[in-house]
Amino acid sequence: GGGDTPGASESAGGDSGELTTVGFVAVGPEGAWRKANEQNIQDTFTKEAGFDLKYAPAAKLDQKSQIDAFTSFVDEEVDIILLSATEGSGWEDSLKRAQEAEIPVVLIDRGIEPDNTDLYVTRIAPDNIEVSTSVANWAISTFPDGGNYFVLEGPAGVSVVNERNEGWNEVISANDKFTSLGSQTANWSTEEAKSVFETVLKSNNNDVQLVFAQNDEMGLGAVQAVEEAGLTPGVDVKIATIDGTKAALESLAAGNLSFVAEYNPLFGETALDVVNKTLAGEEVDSYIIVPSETFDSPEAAEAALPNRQF
Amino acid sequence: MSGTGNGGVIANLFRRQYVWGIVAIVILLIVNSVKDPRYLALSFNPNNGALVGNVIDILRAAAPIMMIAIGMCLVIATSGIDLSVGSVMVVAGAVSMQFLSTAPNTPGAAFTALALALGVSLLLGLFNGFMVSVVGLQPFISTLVMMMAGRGIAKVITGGQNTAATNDTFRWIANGYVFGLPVVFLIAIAIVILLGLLVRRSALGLMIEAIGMDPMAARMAGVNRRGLLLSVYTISALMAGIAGIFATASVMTVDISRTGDQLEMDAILAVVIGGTSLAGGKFNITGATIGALLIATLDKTVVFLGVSSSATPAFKAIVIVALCLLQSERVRSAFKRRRSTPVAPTKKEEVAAA
Amino acid sequence: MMESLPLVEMQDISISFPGVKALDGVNFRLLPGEVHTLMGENGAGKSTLIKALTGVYKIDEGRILINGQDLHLAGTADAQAAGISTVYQEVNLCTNLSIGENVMLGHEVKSALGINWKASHEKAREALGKLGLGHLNPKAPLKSLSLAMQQLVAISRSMVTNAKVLILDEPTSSLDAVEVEQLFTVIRRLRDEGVAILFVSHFLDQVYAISDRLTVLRNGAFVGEYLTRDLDRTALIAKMIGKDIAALQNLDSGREERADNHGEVVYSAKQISRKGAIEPVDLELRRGEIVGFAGLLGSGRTELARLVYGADKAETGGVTVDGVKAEIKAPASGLKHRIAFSSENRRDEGIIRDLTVRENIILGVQAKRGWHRPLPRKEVDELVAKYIAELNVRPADPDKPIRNLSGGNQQKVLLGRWLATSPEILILDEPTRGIDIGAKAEIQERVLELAAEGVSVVFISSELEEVVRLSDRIVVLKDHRKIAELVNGPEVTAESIVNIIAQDGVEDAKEAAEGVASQPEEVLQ
Amino acid sequence: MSVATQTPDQVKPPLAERLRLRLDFLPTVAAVVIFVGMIIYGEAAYGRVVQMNTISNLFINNSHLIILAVGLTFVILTGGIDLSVGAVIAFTSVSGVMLINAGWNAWLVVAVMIATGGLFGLFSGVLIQYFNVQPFIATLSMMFLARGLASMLSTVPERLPEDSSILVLATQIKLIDGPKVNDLVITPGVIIAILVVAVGWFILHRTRTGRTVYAIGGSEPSAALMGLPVHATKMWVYVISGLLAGLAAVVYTTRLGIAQNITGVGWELDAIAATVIGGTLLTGGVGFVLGSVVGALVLGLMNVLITRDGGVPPEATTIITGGILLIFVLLQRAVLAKQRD
Ligand SMILES: Nc1ncnc2c1ncn2[C@@H]1O[C@H](COP(=O)(O)OP(=O)(O)OP(=O)(O)O)[C@@H](O)[C@H]1O
Ligand SMILES: Nc1ncnc2c1ncn2[C@@H]1O[C@H](COP(=O)(O)OP(=O)(O)OP(=O)(O)O)[C@@H](O)[C@H]1O
Ligand SMILES: [Mg+2]
Ligand SMILES: [Mg+2]
Repeated sequence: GGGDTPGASESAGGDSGELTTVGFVAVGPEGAWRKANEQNIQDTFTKEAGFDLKYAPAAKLDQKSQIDAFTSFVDEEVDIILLSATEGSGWEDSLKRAQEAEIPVVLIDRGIEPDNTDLYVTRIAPDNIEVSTSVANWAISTFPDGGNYFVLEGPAGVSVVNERNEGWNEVISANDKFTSLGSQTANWSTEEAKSVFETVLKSNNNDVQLVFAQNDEMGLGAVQAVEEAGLTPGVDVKIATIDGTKAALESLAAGNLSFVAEYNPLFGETALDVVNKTLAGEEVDSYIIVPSETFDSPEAAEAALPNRQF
Repeated sequence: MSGTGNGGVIANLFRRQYVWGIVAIVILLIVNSVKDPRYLALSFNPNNGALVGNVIDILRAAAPIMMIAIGMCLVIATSGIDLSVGSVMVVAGAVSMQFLSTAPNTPGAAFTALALALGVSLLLGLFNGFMVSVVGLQPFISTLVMMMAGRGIAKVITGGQNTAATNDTFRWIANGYVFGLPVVFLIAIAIVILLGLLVRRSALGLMIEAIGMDPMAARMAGVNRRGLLLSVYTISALMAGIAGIFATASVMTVDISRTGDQLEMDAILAVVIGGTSLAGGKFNITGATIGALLIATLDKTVVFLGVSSSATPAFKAIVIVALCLLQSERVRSAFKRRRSTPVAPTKKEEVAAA
Repeated sequence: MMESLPLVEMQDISISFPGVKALDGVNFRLLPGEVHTLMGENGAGKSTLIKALTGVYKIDEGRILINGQDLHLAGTADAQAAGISTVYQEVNLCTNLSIGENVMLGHEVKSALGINWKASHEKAREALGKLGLGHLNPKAPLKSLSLAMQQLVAISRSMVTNAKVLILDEPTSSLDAVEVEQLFTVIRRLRDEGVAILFVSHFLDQVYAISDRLTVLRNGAFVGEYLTRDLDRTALIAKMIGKDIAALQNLDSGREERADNHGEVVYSAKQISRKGAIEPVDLELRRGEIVGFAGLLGSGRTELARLVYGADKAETGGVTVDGVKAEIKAPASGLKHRIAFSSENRRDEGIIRDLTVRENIILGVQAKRGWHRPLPRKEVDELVAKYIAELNVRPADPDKPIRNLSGGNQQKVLLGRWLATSPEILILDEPTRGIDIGAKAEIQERVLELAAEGVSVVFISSELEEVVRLSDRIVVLKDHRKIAELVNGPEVTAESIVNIIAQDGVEDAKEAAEGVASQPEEVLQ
Repeated sequence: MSVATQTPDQVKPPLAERLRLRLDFLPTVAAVVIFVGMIIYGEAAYGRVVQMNTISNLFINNSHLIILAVGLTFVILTGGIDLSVGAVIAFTSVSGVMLINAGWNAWLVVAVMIATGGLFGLFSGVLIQYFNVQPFIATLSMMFLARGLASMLSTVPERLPEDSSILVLATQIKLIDGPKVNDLVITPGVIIAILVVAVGWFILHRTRTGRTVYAIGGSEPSAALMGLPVHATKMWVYVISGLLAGLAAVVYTTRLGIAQNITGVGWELDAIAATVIGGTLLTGGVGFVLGSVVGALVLGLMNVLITRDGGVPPEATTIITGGILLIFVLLQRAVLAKQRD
């Protein structure tokens, strides 16, 4: 795409020296969602489109390595920086430096705390709270008279986890029909989720109706645990997950998962558009929410599967 | 299990040291039973001919840790360390999943996957061994490098995806049952016993201990240090490969950033709990196995008691410290009878020079 | 001398280790300005008594008085604080540090800006100088020194502090006549300065040369305290071993008279050498022949031996074993060719501390067989029993960790390890170091038997007499060169060898060596 | 006698000096050389490396790592290891910031943070020395403990108040104000790091405690028999490492203005890698504080270069980092091989 951008028309004629350098402070491969998201960005900011994208993934999801990369981009004086932070807070100084160096910064996915909109051009992202709220609302509509639920979290302290908990808890805890059986981290991992949930089932004599898995991988692990315990996922235990990867939708289509809320990773085009606008000096709104759908039935999944890219 | 222990001449101190591991396991089980009296209850599931119960889950969870623990045990006995086991696990997993994701759902495919995974692990092990024995790098560093690179290799293999696959035979390895017991545990125990016999019935054990205690003197006694190191690191990697297969087979998915993550620590813990000193020398495979069981029990207990995610590490820490104190109390009471010259490893520079 | 009140007094000291009562009610006193020698067989308890006095071991019973005051020792530091400075039997230095740093460790010269290295090294050089090591550069790494040198460095540590009590546990075990004399001059001077010196040695000559007073231990028990002049050698030996034995006669008798039953050449090396260790030499070993290496410290005897065994790789030259070309580049390959090498460095290259006596003995055989062919349990027990008995290792408990054996007994176990490999060529580097006279005689007997059985033995010892007594042929080394090769005969004596070494001028060294090699007799005219 | 030997000594030193130099300093020298090499390569390949801001940021961003590395140098020199530093940073910073928010005097809290770090070190030390728990395990459990306590305190980022007085530790002092951000900048944090290095060097090479550290690393039994205070010293190294972890926490926290329970995961490995690159042997007895500093900078520079390249496929980054580390130690090994046999 993006053929209509000034960048492209220049590079069409000019040599690579005229490419706009984009520093992409990324998270690096950690799973299907991330892979899709970053691949999508890389595929959008191509040489053809007139960009020289510098990709800097974090080491071990460590914020320090991201700050180092960011600093390095500033020192190098790239034209614009895309920041997909692992952590929301602690970015003020870095962003201030970028400002001093007159390098615009676009936030991808993760926002910053405190949300000081002067420090960046815009944030392009789906809304974690919104997404997890949608899961909670689905839960309430599916279980009119409540039930026991368990939450499979990511690592304690990570921003995503906090946000997804926030959205979920707001709605669920307001509803007194639901009782929490607690929450455990399975570190985003299928294997751990299976191991954790098999024990959870035992410690509650299989009296669990609902599982909220904060990502697809963990949800799929829960499914296997349920099967191992001789129960039927989707019937005895309903499992809701966030992300909407192909694997999850297949499982939903097969009736194992019961609800999948997409956390749309594919917003390269939007990013491209924003970048071009910014470089052209145009205004953009400070928060561009990427629309995310939800899938609550096998049929919906079936429909979406054919053209799922991640 | 004690079969492996009897295999060798193991000083009583060590034989008794892992007793504390057993004690700890028992205590944890009791704690769980207190929370829920039916904790230890076993039921029979006619559909898949499986015994069902928390204990069974523990055995299943312990299998991969047992594998890396016994491999690590030999490495540590040579006064080395293998930080790469976790990464080798994920590589093995990645190889098998990547292969199976395109292969037909047949036993044949499963065995090919096994062969491939183990083959690759073997290569990684040889690399470690070569770096340590021939090039003479410090084990910590050469395996640290492999720890970094390994995960990368896995990512390259799957192209950054968490590849999933379906293959019933392969899945059976981790989820099947024989005589009501998890296949994965039976395999693990079989391997432990085999390895135990290998090192204790042959002279391998003695020689590994010799180079671990005093590389210089061992060399002068004609022990072939290089060959031994090479094989020990290879064995460790093979064990890690098997662990990786166990881990991925259980969910038929390899998680490039999580599979085997941090497991080297668990392995080392298991080995030490089992009474093998990180300074090298006398080693105890039975102990390592028990250590692995303890760690699995601990992980399961944390979940069963519903300890919050954030408190989990602290909980583990307290258990470990308590255990160490228990063990060292023994050591010290033994010391009281005779306080003799410090028994720390005496010839570090040779170890370094080698 | 008249009795001045003792500086150190140990009363009814008892120490027992699991299984052994190492010391049983031992009394010991040390007067200022005397050299007091502690005598006893291997395992008698000498080192243990010393370690008790220096706070390494806690005493179970008894008391230690210094200047009449009860002294409680929690560790070696306390002993040093009390003015006791000790050189233990095994060299205890840090090979990762320089010579000077080792000498000064814990006594570095302080200044406003922390340690003053210039002054410290200067002081170290002085301390070394007192033992005739002034030529060593304190900044050079300790690693670069031979074991013998390291032992001297360890001794010079005690020259830094002006201690009231100086303890030397077998300081001369690896020194040759020259160093020993040097050491004795120092000891005498210190004694005259009023320092009380506790000395341990298995060399009777040295004991009689230096000591004023003797305390004899036997199996951890106190036998008695005597003035040296009141006790002649046979009496002393009798007290040590509890009975007289004839074996000791041949200690002083000259070289063994033996039939020259030299078989064919089993080992022959042409121009083997290694930079910094030994210059190109030829070496031939015949079946049933004992070849002695003679030379001063640092002359390269050990180096040559290491090349033969493959402990170090020869950089030049070729080797044939049993007439077949052999590639000996590591101890393992040495063993394969039925060569065995018992290192002079017992602690670092010999015993494996944490293995039992049994394991230490079979390690060699096992390494030779390879890990996949373990010795059957039965054979192991037989082997072990055999050598423990033959070399009479004490305590005769194969399951004791070897670190718990006394120095001398460790040496015997190592000898056992190498004999067990049934070698064709046996290289013994300082095999009698730290061995008591009784045992020394036994070992020498054993060496002769082995030769008689057709084993070709290389015998290295700093005790020239020993070399002369046993060897059929003597290779003389100096400055890492072979300077002569003598066929042993009545006219060859320790003195004559020393002369050869002394006379060896740098320029005509080579012809000398060749000439000697061809018609050895002439050397002596 | 000693007089007689003066003359040969006068001749020797230069040679012997070189010998000594070769033995100890080589790995460190190698580290420096390779570091310089990397800078030159970076400048040639990507440009904008040898410029004021890049260099000053190299120090600013790695000041805490340098501090950690110094601490680990002490521990590793004794043949021990400290895996807890990363987690200790997490705990001390989270608890510290919470105290400040609870109204404590900021500078008092700084002291508390450092002390807390030291306390963890003391814990490890006691476990190791008096209950002969192995260093690896003792510090591993301290790592779990610290991480756990941190998470129990808070799983959300704790912010330092905007006006907190300790933020001065992160103030950027522009020595030379270049165009845009191309300034030569130094922060108090960097100065602290430099001081730590200086003090560390002094303790190791100019005090008996330092010599004891080396002696223990060389041969613990020998050190004990020489009457050196082995027990006390072994305790101290862990306390030092803990204190420095606390200090590193102060520096890092003030730089970011927040504290988080997930901070510092895996930093212990970075610090260990830094010391090893700097030429310290994990078996103890050999190494230099300065080497560790170079090691830390090498790691930092390595990340910068990888970022500058920007073309590295995401999967390959860890492989490349590992590869570079490997090449590094291999080069060192090659150099060392010349003087070992
Ligand atoms: N740490 C120890 N543990 C157990 N037994 C020991 C220990 N140290 C020494 N022994 C035993 O105590 C006895 C005395 O040993 P010691 O070293 O004092 O003998 P020694 O007189 O020094 O002999 P040598 O002349 O060979 O050095 C020996 O039987 C030895 O086995
Ligand atoms: N372990 C070692 N490491 C480095 N150099 C050594 C070592 N041992 C000996 N050397 C060097 O080789 C020289 C010869 O020493 P060595 O002891 O081997 O000769 P030697 O004739 O066997 O004397 P000794 O009576 O000590 O056995 C020494 O001067 C020393 O410089
Ligand atoms: Mg002794
Ligand atoms: Mg020698």
